[in-house]
Amino acid sequence: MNSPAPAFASVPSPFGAPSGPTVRAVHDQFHGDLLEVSMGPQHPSTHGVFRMIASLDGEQIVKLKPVFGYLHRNHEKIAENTSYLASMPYTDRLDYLCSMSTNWAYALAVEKLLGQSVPDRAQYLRVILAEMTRIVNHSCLVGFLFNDLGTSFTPLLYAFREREKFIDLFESLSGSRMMCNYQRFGGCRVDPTPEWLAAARTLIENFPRFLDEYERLLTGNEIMLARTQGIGRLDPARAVNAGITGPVLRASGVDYDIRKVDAYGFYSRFDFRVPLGDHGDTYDRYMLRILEMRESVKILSQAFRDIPAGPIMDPKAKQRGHRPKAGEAYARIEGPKGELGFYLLSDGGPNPYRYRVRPPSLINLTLLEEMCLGHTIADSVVILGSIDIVLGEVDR
Amino acid sequence: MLGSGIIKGLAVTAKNFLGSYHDPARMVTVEYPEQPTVLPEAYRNFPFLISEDAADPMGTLRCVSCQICEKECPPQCIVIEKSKDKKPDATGKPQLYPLTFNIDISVCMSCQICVEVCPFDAIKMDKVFEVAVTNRFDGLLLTRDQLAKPNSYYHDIHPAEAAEVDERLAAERKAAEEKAKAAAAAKAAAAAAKATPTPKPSDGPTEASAKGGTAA
Amino acid sequence: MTAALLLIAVLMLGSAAAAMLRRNLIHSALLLVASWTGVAAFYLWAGAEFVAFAQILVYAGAVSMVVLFAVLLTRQSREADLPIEPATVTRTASAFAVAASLAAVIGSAVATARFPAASAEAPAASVKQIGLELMAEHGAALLIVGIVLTVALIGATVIASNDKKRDPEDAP
Amino acid sequence: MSAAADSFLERAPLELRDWAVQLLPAPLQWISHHLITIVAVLAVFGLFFAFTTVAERKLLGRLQNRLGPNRAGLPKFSILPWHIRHKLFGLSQPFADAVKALTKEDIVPAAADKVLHFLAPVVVVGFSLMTFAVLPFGRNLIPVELDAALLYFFAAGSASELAIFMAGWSSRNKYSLLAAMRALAQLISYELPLILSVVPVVLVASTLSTSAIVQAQGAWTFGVLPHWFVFTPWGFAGFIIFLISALAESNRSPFDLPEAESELVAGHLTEYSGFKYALFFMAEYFGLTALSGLGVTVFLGGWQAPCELLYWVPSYLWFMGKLILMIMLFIWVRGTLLRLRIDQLTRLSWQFLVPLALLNVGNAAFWALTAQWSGPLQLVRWAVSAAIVIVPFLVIGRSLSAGYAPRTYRYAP
Repeated sequence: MNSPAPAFASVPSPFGAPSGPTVRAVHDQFHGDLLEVSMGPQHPSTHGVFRMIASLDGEQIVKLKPVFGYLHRNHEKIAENTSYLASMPYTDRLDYLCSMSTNWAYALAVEKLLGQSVPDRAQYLRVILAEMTRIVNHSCLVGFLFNDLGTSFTPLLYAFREREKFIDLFESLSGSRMMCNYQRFGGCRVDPTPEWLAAARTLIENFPRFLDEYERLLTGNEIMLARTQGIGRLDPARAVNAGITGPVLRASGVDYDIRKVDAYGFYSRFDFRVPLGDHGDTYDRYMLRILEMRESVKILSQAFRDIPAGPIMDPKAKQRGHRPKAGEAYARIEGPKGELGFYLLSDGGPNPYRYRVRPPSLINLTLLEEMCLGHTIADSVVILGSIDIVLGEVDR
Repeated sequence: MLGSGIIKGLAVTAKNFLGSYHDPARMVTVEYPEQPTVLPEAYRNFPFLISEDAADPMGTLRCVSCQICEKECPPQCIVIEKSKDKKPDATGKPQLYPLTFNIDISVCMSCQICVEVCPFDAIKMDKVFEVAVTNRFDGLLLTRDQLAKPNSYYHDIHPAEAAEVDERLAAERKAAEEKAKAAAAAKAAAAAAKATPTPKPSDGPTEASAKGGTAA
Repeated sequence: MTAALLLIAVLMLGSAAAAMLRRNLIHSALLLVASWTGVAAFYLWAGAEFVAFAQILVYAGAVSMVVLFAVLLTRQSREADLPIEPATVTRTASAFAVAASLAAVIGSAVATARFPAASAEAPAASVKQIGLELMAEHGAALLIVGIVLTVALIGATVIASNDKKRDPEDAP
Repeated sequence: MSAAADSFLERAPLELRDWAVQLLPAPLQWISHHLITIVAVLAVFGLFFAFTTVAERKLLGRLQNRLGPNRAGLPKFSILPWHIRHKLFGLSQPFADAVKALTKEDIVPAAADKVLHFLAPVVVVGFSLMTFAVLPFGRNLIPVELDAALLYFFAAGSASELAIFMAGWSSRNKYSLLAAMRALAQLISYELPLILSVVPVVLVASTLSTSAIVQAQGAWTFGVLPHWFVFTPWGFAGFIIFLISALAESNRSPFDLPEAESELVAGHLTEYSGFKYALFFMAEYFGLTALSGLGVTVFLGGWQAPCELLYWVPSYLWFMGKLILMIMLFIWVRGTLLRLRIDQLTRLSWQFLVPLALLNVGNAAFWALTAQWSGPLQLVRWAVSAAIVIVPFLVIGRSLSAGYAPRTYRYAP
């Protein structure tokens, strides 16, 4: 199914006429009565309030309509009515699993608008915390994915046990486990104590031991191979056209990692590799996350080795009442789920004129139907799990 | 061989099963009501107001109701009403004080921006997380006297941070006193000079010492 | 002992009649299963445990599933019901004639047959004897039945499998 | 019948029953004889079910590095002095669950078929309890001595499919019907390997009665190695196939498709609540206990002691010990393995388990025919029998898992 060199022009754009058969055509052809099953917002396996209306012919999915918006909190309109500093804590609530990296993306955008420089130690701290958030998010995802596959919570609890150790570090640094509100425009808010850095370094050193145990439990498991290989195949050309980014795109073999492309922050100083998949199915997406966690551990050990001393906040940076001059800025980072971007349009006032978030979860969700066609309900739940969406980010 | 992956998986869960009896890294459960959970020092929950001494909390509030936190609070959950008269604060300088200082902790998201922007270190984050109440409306609207807690309590919950804040405040007060003493000495000298030569209209150093506390 | 026999007979015939009269197809299928278990109870009463358990295993376990699946999978859509014309004189007459002749044949067979005395003790056949008996004298019959069943099974799968071609692979 | 095993504990249960029976007048003795047996079996296995639920939750908890239930203490009005604080390590959890199940409101959906909706739990519990009648718990502790005991066991076990269908159909709910069909497909496709895995034992022991099968496993070589059927090549293969099919028959872990929470919420049990749901829950555990009891009887030497020196231990303790080990194995598998999809599940049965089980029957026939071989021929016999098991396992196993293998990944240049 892996089409040869992706000729972008020839591939039908996903937003044109739906390529799959319409429900009416399918119905007339089979004279079978299609069972319309709605896996509603309160379904135990959808990650948060997300609804999938699937039309089933027997076990096979013929049509799947995702419905979301149940968690819409009007984040962008609120941000346009509050000051730049005041909407920083709201960015924690976007993707509530990785608040540190979302804070960084927003801080990056405002710093670009203000033309604000950031001291070295703060840049290192930002890279450390972003990579730790990536490990937290990926261990969360891998845990939830196996929860859908049916083990009674065992892999989820192992993954959460390790995630808790990271989150305790976040709590002792920023004060809150998941709503860290740690980055500011021009640096970080709190300087980590040497004990904190030592504790973080030991945690990073024995994290790979947990990953090996996790892989021994699951990666060779025959049932796991049978349930995930060849399921939810995503064609690289269609993925690029649909704007999918992050591990889902790299699992289809497209080499696009913003940490390498933009080299924002101090990422150019660390050597790490970007894993790529060949088949673009659920198994590849799972393995991609495991390999990315190993790469993050490599980055973190380098960062801990040569983090410099010095101020964590640019002395000239204002603490509040930011009034950037009129203009616009778009900053993006390689979030655990994909390219997370913030677009700010300022008219010189204390509040941004326009505030837009590029949510990777929502954009990765657009091809859900195409991945699920032809598979059964059990697979559609696994495919949804492998795309890794967080409804806070999808609905904003 | 078919099934070798499954057997390896079973071995891992068996190891975890045995590990959960002796390996502290594996058995992480804390039985909450009996064993208290250990909170890190930087943990923050809802804010509280600091008063200098415990005896008269309302009298010695550090807050001078400058309402910066009310403006900067993202969900706008702080309501402050200024007093008409002034009251001398710790450094003896007459300052306003808040007649009402309400925080609606059902709206507050404990983001501690109010602590950041407060120039007088009057508001800090508390560590009390058992705040369940039976009445949702006025049960969660904390008024001034429920919010005010003595500085000694601040030392209990955030020892390192409290020590550093007190150091800074003591330094500022010393600086303010020296300035006041210098001003008083200069005034005394001017008065003495004025008493000996013919009185000349000299305004001399005015009484106003540095504008209240540390400038923003 | 005859009280138990009467009870079993009532159970068997009653559930069979009810199965015929019920409007709801699923209810009649389940009542059919009840009558099969009645037959199994009759075997138990007669002391043939092996046949009774075989009857339950085969009928109450497997054939009932086939019947229920068949009832579920046939389409009960509206246009499938055949219109039944009102009863005409010729049809009722021919119905009664057929019924009468059938009753006559069965009646004569029952009357002429010589049933051994009901009280004779049933031979306590152990499973080993049944096995040997089956394999020794009736080995040929057993093999033929086996072949017929396998042919039926393979035939069923062949018919079911070419249904597959009717709905083409629709996933793009 | 080794005469030496007549210690007091061994004969105690039977003595008790006979003493109680002869107290009553003659006509009642037959009824009371069986009534006491029934009450004893129900009491023992009722409690066994209660504590299996607690054991399952505590064991799963420990597998996942957390504590199991440990809060349910003694009821408040109990007279014991320290009753307020003591938590009894969660042992009174099942009674708390029972009270909860009883007091929960029993909602019957309006469109439901009332008769079938009520009948389903009754049928499923009834039939799964009847299977206990033929299991030999001790030396002569068998509720009913039947000549065709195994056939009776499978006949009683197969009727639970009917109940699942009735539950699924009578709830008039889209999910329940879909789940009932899947459950039936699963049960039917796994009944064949279950019965076929027991046929080799019947062939070698040449009897269908369970107590005779346990007798056949009585001897020990060198006093230490017991002659249990599981220690023969075909017996071990049969045991593995039996385990997999028993897991599928009782809808547990890798095959708990009907109640797959992630897809069809609670399968055919969606519309049940309160006591009826508890009945289904109980029936599932009774089915599990009965199947593992059968596995112990047929493969692990029922109430036989593992070595000659321990023959003085009462036989029913051996049966209970092995039963508990089997159930802990089921719980351990439930805490580890993922769930199979419905087509993989049926393919595993028809393309993998059934052929291996049939070959196993051939293997047992070879074993029975070559019983008189002695000396070096014994090794040849074991080697051939082992080959008949391992070679097809590898061949069919490779074809089953063709195309599925852990992959290696390349990195961006």
